[in-house]
Amino acid sequence: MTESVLIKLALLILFLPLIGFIVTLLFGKRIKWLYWFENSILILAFLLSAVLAYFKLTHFTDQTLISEFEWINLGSIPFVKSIIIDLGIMLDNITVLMILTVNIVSLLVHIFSVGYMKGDKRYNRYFSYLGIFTFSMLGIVLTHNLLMMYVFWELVGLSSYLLIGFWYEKKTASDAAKKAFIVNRIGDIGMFLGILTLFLTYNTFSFDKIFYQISTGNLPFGTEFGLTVAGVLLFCGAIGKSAQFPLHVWLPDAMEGPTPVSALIHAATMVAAGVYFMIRVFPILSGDALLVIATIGALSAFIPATIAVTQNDIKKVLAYSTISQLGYMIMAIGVGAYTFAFFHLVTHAFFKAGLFLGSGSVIHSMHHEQDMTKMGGLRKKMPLTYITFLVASLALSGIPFTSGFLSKDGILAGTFAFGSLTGYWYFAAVGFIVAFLTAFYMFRAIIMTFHGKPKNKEKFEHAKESSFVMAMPLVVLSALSLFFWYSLNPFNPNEGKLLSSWIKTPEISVPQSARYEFMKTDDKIINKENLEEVTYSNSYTEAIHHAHYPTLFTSASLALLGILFAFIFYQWKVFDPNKFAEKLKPIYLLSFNKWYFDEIYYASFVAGTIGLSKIISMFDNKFIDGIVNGSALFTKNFSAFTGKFDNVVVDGLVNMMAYISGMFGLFFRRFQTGKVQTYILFVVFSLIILLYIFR
Amino acid sequence: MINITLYHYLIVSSVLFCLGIFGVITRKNAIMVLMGIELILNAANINFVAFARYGNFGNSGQLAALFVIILAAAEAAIAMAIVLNIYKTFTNINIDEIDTLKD
Amino acid sequence: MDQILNSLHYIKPEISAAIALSVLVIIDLIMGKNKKYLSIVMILGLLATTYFIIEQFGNSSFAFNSDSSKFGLLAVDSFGSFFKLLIILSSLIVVLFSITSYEIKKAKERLGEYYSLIWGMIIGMFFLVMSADLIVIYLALELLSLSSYVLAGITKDTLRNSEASLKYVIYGGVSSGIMLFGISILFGNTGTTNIYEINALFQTQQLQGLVVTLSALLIFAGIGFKISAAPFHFWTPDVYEGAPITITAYLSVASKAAGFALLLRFTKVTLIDSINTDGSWNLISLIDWKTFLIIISILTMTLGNFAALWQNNLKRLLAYSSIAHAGYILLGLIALSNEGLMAVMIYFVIYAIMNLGAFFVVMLIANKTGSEELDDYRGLGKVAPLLTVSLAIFLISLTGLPPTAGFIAKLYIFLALINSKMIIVAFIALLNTVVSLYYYVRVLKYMFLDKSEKEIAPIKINFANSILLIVLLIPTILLGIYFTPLVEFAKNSIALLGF
Amino acid sequence: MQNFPILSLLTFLPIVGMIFILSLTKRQEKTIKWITLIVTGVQLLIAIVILFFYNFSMAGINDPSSFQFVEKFRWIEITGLAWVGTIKIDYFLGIDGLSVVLVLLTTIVTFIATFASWNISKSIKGYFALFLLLDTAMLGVFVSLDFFLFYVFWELMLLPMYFLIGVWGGPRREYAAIKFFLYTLLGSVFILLVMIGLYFSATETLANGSKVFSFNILTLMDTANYTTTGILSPFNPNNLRFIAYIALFIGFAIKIPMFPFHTWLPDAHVEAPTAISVILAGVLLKMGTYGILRISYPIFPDITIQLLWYIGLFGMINIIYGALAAMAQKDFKKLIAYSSVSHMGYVLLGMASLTTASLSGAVLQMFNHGTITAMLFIIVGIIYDRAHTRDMDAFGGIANQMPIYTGFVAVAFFAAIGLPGLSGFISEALVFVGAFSSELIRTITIISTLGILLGAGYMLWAFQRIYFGELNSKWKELKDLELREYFMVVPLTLIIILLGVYPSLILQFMTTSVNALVKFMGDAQIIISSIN
Repeated sequence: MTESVLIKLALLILFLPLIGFIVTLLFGKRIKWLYWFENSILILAFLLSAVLAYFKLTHFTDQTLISEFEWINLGSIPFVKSIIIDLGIMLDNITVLMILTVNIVSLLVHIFSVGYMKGDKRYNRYFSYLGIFTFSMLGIVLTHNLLMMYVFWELVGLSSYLLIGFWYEKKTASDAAKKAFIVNRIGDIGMFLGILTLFLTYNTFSFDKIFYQISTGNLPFGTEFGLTVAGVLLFCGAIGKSAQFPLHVWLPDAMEGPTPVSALIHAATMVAAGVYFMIRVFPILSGDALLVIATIGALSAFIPATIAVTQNDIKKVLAYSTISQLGYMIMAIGVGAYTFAFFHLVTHAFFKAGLFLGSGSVIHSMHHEQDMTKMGGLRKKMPLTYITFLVASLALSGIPFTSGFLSKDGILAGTFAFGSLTGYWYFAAVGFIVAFLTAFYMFRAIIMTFHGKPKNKEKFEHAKESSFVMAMPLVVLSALSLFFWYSLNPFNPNEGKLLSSWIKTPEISVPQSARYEFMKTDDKIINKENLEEVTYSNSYTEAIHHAHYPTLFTSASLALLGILFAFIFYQWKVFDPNKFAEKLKPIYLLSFNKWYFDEIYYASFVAGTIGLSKIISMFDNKFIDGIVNGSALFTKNFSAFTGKFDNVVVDGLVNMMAYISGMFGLFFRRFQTGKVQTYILFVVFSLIILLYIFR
Repeated sequence: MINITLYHYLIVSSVLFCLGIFGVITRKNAIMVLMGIELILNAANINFVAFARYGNFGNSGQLAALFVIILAAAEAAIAMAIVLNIYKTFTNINIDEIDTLKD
Repeated sequence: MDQILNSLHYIKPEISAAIALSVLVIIDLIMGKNKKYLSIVMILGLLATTYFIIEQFGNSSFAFNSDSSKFGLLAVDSFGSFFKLLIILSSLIVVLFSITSYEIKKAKERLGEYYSLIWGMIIGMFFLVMSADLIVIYLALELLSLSSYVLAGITKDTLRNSEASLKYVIYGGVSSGIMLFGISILFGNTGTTNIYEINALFQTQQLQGLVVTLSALLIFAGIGFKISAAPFHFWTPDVYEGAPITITAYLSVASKAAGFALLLRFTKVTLIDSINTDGSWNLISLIDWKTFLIIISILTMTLGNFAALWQNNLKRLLAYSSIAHAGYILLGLIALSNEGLMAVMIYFVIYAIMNLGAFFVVMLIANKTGSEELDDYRGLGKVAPLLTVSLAIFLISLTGLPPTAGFIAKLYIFLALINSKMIIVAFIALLNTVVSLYYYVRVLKYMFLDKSEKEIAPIKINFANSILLIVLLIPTILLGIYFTPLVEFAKNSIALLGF
Repeated sequence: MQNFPILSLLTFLPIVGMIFILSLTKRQEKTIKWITLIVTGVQLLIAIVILFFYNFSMAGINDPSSFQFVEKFRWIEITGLAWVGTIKIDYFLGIDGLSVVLVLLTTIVTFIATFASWNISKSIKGYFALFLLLDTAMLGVFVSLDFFLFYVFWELMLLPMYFLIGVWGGPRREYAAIKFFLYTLLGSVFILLVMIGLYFSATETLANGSKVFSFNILTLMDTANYTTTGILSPFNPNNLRFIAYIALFIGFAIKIPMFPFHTWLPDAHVEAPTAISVILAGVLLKMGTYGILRISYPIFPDITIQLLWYIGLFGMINIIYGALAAMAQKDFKKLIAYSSVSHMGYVLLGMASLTTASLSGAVLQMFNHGTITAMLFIIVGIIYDRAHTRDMDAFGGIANQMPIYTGFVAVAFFAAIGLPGLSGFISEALVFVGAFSSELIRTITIISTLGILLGAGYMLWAFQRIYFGELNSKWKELKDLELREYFMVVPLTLIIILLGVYPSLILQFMTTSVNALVKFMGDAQIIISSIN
């Protein structure tokens, strides 16, 4: 295994799903079994990525492999340097781990879909869309430059559009698809501008070259503020794609797509691309930019968590939970807990995919019923689904011995340490509150779905455990939600290989003065033996270390408390949740109506744009054209006056120039009376006037 | 006895010219209009002769007047023929009723 | 007397024309009712005259000098020959038109008169373009006018025909009367009627500005009547509409050309002060002739174009269009340079071809349908493709769109204008072109885009007419693509006697 | 190859075809169509041959020696005019990186438009004759290097277009046709004035040493050729260069069409038959921007640089205004027409920053917009042929009825939105990259990025309304694509995808020239500013 073989392997993994997409799309209509082609390609891709990950992590642990080629060369440019745009891929540990994650989830979702989508009239088309998605997602993961990042960023947007709108006969589905695409575009504009800013300064899109330039002190527009602006602009892309506040509104609607799609795209992988992107550009994020990111992350963690508490649609609950968890990761990046952000990304991918597939299993067996108030008691009918769902929920809630516990604890420790170092304690506060809320709404969902008595007898009778193809992915994913894959010590994630040797906090390129205080290099002590991991500085590492056990205890307790509350309200019915809601009506309504984001956006932006476009269109027809066309009213009156005019108007003489011309013409016609004496009179008059002028 | 100078002639010719124009514009009868034209031509003739006489320009003025008189006759003949033709088709020679050709 | 005899060879073309006229009259008398050969005699006469014009080309001399003066009554020069050639060419084409014209056929018994009167016009025009004396100008103008008054009413049997004739004669009579009065005033102040001598006086003596202005204006009334420049144009639409199409075409081309030749000569000879090396002219300061012409020109083209927007009779539309073209041609004069003069000459050749072509098609269509109303042109594109496509090309050329000859004509006018730094005028003229597009294209719209409500029979034309049409069509397109010969010709013809 | 008059062959081949067609009788409809197809096909081949022999390293722009496939001979020469000197006009053809791309575009679009014309049923002979005449005019504009010749071709295009819209168009065709005609003629009036003004301002030295006025565009670019008194000469302190520039710009802007001169476009598009819409949007609109790049920019570098901000501003207005106007449309074709307004805005924006990236982007955007919009109009045509309506609200669920068609629609729509991987993205991105790097128009560029969002908005909305949702039972009979339609959409789709993945295929032709243009603009501006 040499480097070039690894690169070729990575490229193969990248393009395999594309081949699957093309073949399945073109011939899927004729050849019914073609979805197996797509599936086997995914199996192959998964195996290859496992091989790739193994060799990269073992043989080239500390190396970053880059391969690029010249894509566009604008020649020798006068006054400036040359502009050469390279495309290429980069392999580091994060990349291979991410590839592996994507391929695992993608493969499992493929397999699950074989059962779930059975009987759909566009069965093969569905798989081809999954293929293009996988391709685009791998592209995001593999790229070594911002341009390709943007390209694949848009392509996942496209596949998301296609898959959300897969059942386009439903208006809600096509609406949701459109909404997802457009809302994402808002973020993309920011990201695009950010990329432009960087390209303007560095004339390159490649990460490594940009990082190097920044580390030499060459900043966008020459100021640290420019760097911050660039960072925040790039982050806009993540806001859109990772459905962060205030652009989170598309994700709940995106649940109109088939459930496996929700699992793959809108929970595990694509929405995490925003986080991944932030991880990629982390070295250039200045302190101010990070603070913005952390704030957005905190808001996104908190608001959806409060909404999830009152939702009745099982997928909506999971969707809001996804936003909330993504908020966690974003917040983690903002507070500098780089490694935990990625770690949570991976663990979340598995358990959230598990949850979605589990809910898919439920929905499938309930004949596409998603409303939890109509479920209940499914525990007996679907034990396997129940258990896997439970395990994944525990992981999501951050209960010890799960992967979620490890990663979430790390993030909370990061916020805690951040608070202690900078005084911004509210990130930690938000983190803990959300941990409580998460546990509460997840177990509310479990209880409403699986516990208690069935609310809809008829559907309940028909419900049955899912087939093997659907059950198997659930089992795998719930297994991946347990702690031992990541660290053998269930209470300390740093003991696993993943965090101790594979994922390293990168070198920061930002100038010292623009960093957080605790990220400055002069504080650094290279003393590997004392600590599991060396991050930016001694103080930060120390602070995290100290925060570890307090947060561990607090978060576990809060999660358990949340579970307890859920049981109190929904299982044991000590308090009637409805009455409780009645008492807190304003808050309940706010949460139930998703903080009215959709309504506000619709009333302001959507209606505003459409209104503006109508005005412009009117303006175009009536005014701009009117300037040339002459006012309609006047034309009408005039045509009545002359009679003939109307004919000519209908003939096409409606524009103002011709209109004025017509007036002129009519004016001149007046002189042509047909009486020769009048003519002579005119001649004599004109002569007198001319004589007067030229006397 | 007043001395008749060039200016007297010029005044006469100007009056004649104006009368001619006036006649052309106001008369209804085509014949009268043609007479107006003759007046205009004769006003010019008076000018030619008077200028030649008073300005010592030789006999070119008189010559010009002769030509004009001949042409006036020719023009009158042609015009009369045309008026005759009009009378045949319109059965009147009232000039302001002949206005079928107009915008 | 010697002088007169010596000068006779300068007027060979005119003599030839006069002889041809006599022969025609005699043959008409001899043959009586048989009019078959008249056209052939006419054409032969025209060809003979053409020969003498070409023979004379390049001569440059005064003819019929008075004893005391070095200037003569006539100025024989290339400029005059150019216009004579143009006139004879258009006469030839119009005679060919006349052979098939339904209107003329109806008045067959008057064919002899018809051709003789055309000869009368030709002789008048010949003298007009070469005259150097105001009295000769007046005489030639009257000869031209008197013939055309009769020609306008030659068919007699239609109402509008007679009306056109009457209006023409009254309007023309008054105009020439006014002109004559102007000439008499100028004569009174200068003591001469020779324009060269008048020019010499203008340059040396202090004359009263008002008198010069008055006489110039009055003289222009006569010229303006001939070239139908606003505000002396009023007769044009009515007479054009009323007269037979052949005569309308002839008036719009030949008579106008003669009028313009006169105007050019009058301006360049009488009112000139000096000529710069770059070919631009300085006029005498007694009268602001340039501004005057600018006003007349813009007024003429604007009025012509805008009034044409409303016309539903194609003849009348072309009448207004010819008024507008007079305005464009005046632009060439406004440039007050040899270049402008050349532009005018180029314009005239092209204008003659395309305008005659347009009238020819209108005539051929009218021969069949008996109408020139636009409404009757609906859907003609289907039944008469050759005719309508030709008309389309002529009209496009009249608009001045490349690659037709009309564009070249306009191009040279604008080249001259802009070289004289008259950009605003050029701009107004170009905007006028845009307006003109509308009414020309309206004809195309009726022919090609609209559908006829009634069934129209296909219009067939005979072989000779197709040939004639194509002969007119070819230069209309070819001169738009390769115009060197034309420009060379015009370049060699701008030599006015004395300059 | 460089000596063979290949450009003349390319340009005048359609005229030969036209003469052939005119000599046929009306009944030989098949033959007429096939002649047209063969002519346009051969043209495409010739264009490919030209590409094959094209030398990437030769720049063109202002250097006569580095133009390729040059044909130059004296067309009109009149000597011995004492007062103005010799009058001469050259027949001067040649291509460089700017034109070669558009020549290729023209041949592709015309070839495809021939297929789109296949179902024309009314007076076929006239239609194809005019079609070929139009073809000649379009190519002529792109290959001529003499202003006079350029102008002749420019105007030659109007009449066929008038008839093609006016005779074969929709219900309000006459109105649309005359509007198009008057508008564009008004524009050309401005161009003509400036052309003549330029003619009298610069001289060219002939072989015998005499100086003559010149219409040669390349001569006009060189400041050294200007006379001291010419009205458009920089040496003349009272020159009218500024006014002339504005006039010339308006002349070209009408064709682009730039706000506020765009109102002819929606009408013309809506009424024109499909093939003509394809040509109109695919090629004709490019003439405006090409004219600006070929003539306005290098001849008036000083004024250009003064006015760059305004050009950018109008680009921005075009982008946003066009997008918003498109959003309000109910007529499918009108929506596409307004999207053209928006997309041409990117070209203007790209031209407003004199950087290689944005100029390359602008030229590439011309090409890409040509192919994408051509495809969009074909798409409209396909559905209109079947359903006989273009009201988007009347549709719905077409995706189920015509899945293959919808697939192609998706490609075209997403290309128009600027989805990466499809050609539209590259050009827009290059435009933005370049425009953003120009400090002068940075704010404008940032606002213009809204166009990306609005573009997605109206396109996806239209897509949803027409193709998604339950199938309206009215459209149960609609058939999917037929063979002829595959011939139109498949090549365009391939081009769109290919250029999206590997834009250098087209970019390589223009980079040298674009760089030369950028360099020339900078140098010339310095020279001219040193004069004043």
